[in-house]
Amino acid sequence: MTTWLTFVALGVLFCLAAALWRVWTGPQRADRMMAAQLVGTGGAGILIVLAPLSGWEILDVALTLVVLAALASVGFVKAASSDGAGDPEEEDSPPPPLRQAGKDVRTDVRTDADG
Amino acid sequence: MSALDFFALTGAALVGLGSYGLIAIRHLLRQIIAFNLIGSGLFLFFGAAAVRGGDSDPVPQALIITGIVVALSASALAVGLVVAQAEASGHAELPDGDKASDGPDDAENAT
Amino acid sequence: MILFDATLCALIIAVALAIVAGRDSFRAIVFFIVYGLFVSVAWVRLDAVNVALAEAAIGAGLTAVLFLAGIGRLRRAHVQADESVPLHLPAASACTGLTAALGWAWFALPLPDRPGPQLAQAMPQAGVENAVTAVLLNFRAWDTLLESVVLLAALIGVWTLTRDGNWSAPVGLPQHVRPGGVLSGFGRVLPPVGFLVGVYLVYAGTSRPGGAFQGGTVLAAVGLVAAMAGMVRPPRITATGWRVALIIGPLVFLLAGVAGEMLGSGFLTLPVAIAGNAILAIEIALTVSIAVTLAFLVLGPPESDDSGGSAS
Amino acid sequence: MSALVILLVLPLLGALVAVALPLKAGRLAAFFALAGSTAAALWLTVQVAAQGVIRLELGGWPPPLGIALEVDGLAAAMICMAALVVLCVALVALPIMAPDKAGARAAFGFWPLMLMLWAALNSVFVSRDLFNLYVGLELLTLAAVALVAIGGKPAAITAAIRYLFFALAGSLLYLAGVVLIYAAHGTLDIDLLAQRVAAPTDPLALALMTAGLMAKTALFPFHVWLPPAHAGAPAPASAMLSALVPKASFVILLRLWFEAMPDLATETALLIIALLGTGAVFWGSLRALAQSRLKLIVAYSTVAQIGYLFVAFPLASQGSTGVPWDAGAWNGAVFLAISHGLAKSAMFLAVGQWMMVTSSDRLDDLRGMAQAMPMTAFAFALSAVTLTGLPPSGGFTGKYLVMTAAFASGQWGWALVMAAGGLLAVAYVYRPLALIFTPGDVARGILPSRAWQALPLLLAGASVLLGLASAPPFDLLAIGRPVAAQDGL
Amino acid sequence: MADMATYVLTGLGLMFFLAGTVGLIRFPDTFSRLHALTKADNLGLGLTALGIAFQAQSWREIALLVLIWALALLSSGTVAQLVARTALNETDPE
Repeated sequence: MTTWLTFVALGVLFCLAAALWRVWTGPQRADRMMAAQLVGTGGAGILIVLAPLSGWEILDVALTLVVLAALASVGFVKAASSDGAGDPEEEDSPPPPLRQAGKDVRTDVRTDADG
Repeated sequence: MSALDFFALTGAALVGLGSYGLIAIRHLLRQIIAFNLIGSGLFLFFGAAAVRGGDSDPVPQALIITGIVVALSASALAVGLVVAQAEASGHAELPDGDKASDGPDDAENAT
Repeated sequence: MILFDATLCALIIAVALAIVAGRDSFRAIVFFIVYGLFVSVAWVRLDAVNVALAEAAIGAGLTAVLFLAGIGRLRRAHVQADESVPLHLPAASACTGLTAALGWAWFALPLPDRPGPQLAQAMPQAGVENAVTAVLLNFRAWDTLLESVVLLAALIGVWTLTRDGNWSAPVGLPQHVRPGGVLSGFGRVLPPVGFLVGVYLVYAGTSRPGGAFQGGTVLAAVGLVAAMAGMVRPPRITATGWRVALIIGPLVFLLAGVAGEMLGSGFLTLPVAIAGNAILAIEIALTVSIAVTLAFLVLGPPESDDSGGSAS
Repeated sequence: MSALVILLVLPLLGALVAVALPLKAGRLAAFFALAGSTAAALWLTVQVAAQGVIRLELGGWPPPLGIALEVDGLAAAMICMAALVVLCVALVALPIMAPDKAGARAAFGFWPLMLMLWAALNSVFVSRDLFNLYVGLELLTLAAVALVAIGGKPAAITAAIRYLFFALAGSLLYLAGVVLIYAAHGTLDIDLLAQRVAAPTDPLALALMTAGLMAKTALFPFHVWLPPAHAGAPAPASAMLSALVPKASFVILLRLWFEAMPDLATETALLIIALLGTGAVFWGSLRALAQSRLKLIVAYSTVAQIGYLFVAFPLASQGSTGVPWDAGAWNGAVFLAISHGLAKSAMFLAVGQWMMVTSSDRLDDLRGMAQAMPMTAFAFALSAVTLTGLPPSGGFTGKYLVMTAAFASGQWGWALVMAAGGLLAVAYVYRPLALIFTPGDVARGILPSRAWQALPLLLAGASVLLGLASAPPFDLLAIGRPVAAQDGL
Repeated sequence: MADMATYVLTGLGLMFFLAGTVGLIRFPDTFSRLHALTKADNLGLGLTALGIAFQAQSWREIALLVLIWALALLSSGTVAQLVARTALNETDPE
């Protein structure tokens, strides 16, 4: 079991290493943040996998990571808004014509994420 | 090399990398990040040293937690200062040269 | 397992390199988040779960959000940034020397007598089972007391940077969200759960890893999400109740220490019989203060509703 | 309650209460704390003089597990000096930091920050634990940086950033040394370290800590942050920053080199330290000569005066064995530190009082100040006497002790540095003094009350008194003086 | 039996993590990457947590595992939408 769990942890770690490449290349800020989000989930995953090996109290660390990762994402969304304190959902409230093309995609994304 | 050596040497490398960033980078916010790298490198080194010899010494852990909180406090004040200076000057870097070190000639109003 | 540790270390160094060498401060901050995540896994590997918790909460989480908030404010003020990282050969050699010196020191360090025996002897009188909490709140309580004041000093420093005319505005940027949108919904759901997590960490801290700093940070995160999602409006500096919350932790700590002196056992001495409860009381008070202080530190000085900073 | 505990607790308590209470009540609480702690500081000094070193093991846990505090002669002298300075600063600041004059935010922030700074100083002076010293230094730094920025001017904020960055770099270097020490010895207690088995990493640890503390002390060439920071802060804050804050890291340096690891004080290491001190004396003095703003002159003078403290190092230590001139040089350095603290705070407070009237510290605007505010001008002149090291001031006693040690040891080069520094100091204080005593009309504002003007004079007088009545402080310093500097001439 | 479940479920979890990562790297545009990612990493985490739950010694640990997964699901679902909006609003992709 120890070997297998170590192998799984290592596998997830390699995934995270690959995600770093996306953080570096972007191209958009959102890409970077998404990759960071993967690292957050993956980090929690690694800790979960290691829990039977290094002690179950590390689940507390995983829990903390998940809560703080959520905060970091909200912080990111705020920082990326034009005045540092906004909501991306407001910014297009009077939808500028130029972004019309993107709007459809966005609707898709929302349905996907909801469903 | 044992796993412990890896962590200690990583700590040492982080101290070097952070120090380089501190000197080479001009963007103040990123200099603060560099400070944090140095600090966490030191802590990593310390943490590795604490588990040498097989048993774990809790005192360094407590010291490191204190250190992390102190580092956060300093970072927060630094970010506040950097933002204030950027809002006033429009730049996120310190003004150039040693001339600036004498400050402007206008008298301080707060006395 | 050594392969895992080696990979982890390599990743940590790679991320640090990306933070230093990149030309984009936004990217550097995202990498800093990732860095904190990896380092907290490293702490787990180093058998320091207390530190891993602190790093996950403070290092990866709150510090990163602090930087994000900082860059948001710079953006708001339309600040020009010099993102260059010029090659600086003297610095590079000096820093390599520093790393080499520390690396040499690692292999030259003797293995000393550590305060293990004294600790083993003292633990039954410490009042808590978690040795790290015992060190923080009993054996080296003076450090922790001063440290809680350090946090407060930083906050007062940040507050004194308030621009003229904003002093009586609510702290932080005026946050706005789309009513009923995803963000405001999130601000409604996360806080109750996060609140429980924070309380759990403080309570767990007496017997297993956790404690006031880790729990307080999670609570601060909860407050920040609520504030950023527009659920709660941050208070004004002039609100006395909140300022009391800032000082309650160090105050209770200080008074507990003085009580020891008054009762004749000595400053910061917790009698064995009540040590457990006293530490819990101090931890609860500290948690409140840490949570409020950290949240205010990240929100930054008050800013009134008009436009952002004026770059001249 | 023991005086030491009151001294540690009351400033913190005052700071906390001042944060929580509304403005006026908070300020009142701050003054209560101030009065109580000053009394405790004086009482503590008397106690130490009478009974010798006072030791307190916090929480009843002896090192290496717990933290020990110790008030020896050095700590008591520093505590006493700091209390006097802080008290006068607070009284001078009362009208300057009033809400209608300085604005709500400075009026709110100044008092808690001042008390935190003071608490940190006291804690650093008495602590025997290297990590506790680190936390104390950080509290000191953050409070000091916030005080630099409290005026809110862009130049002050830039100066505060530069200060914070130097101080943080210094902290991290110091912390690196602390890490190596604990990793090698399993303790951070200065007295336990004095009995340690030497480790190969100790020189590196000591070098890192020393470099870090030098950056915090603003020793040449790490001084660039000091003049803009000290000149940019409001005058009462400058007084504390210049007089007290560098002394904290200086005391830690004394403790490291003379108490914790005197065996590492090799000739080369001490030579380097003293050469940096020499650089500071010359560079600081020359820069002071070139300034046209009084606060900058006074600030650069601090750079120079800090240099003296380090010039005494090779004379005061020759490894762990004592030599006849050790005690003289060590005493001299501490005398210089204390008299500089008193004189420099008097100077900044004097400048602050003038600026209440003229709103400027340009030399040309201060013409004729001696006529308008004679007491303040006299305070400035007395401080100048101490800084230049003329008899009968405390500065003279300190220099005399160091120079005697230099001649006794045959290292007369260092005596030459001291003498040259004195001449340069005469040159840079001559200009402001001459202008102040030139007739001219300056009384543009309302002249402040006499009692208020007497405060800088009190400090300046104390710095001179230190030379006139040097026997009691001399005896005080002998209490708990490190073995490495124990033989007297 | 429990061990078998752990092997299979953590293995599947790892597969999903791998799939998510491949998607993150290979997919051509921000939105499809986002899509691949949120599903894959949440399923990966969920399966891993489920697998480890078979090793748990007390209900407390199982509760923690569930809580971790639920929080991850909640935040990544929300964040995905917000980040997608941010990506749309972003006018200057470097």
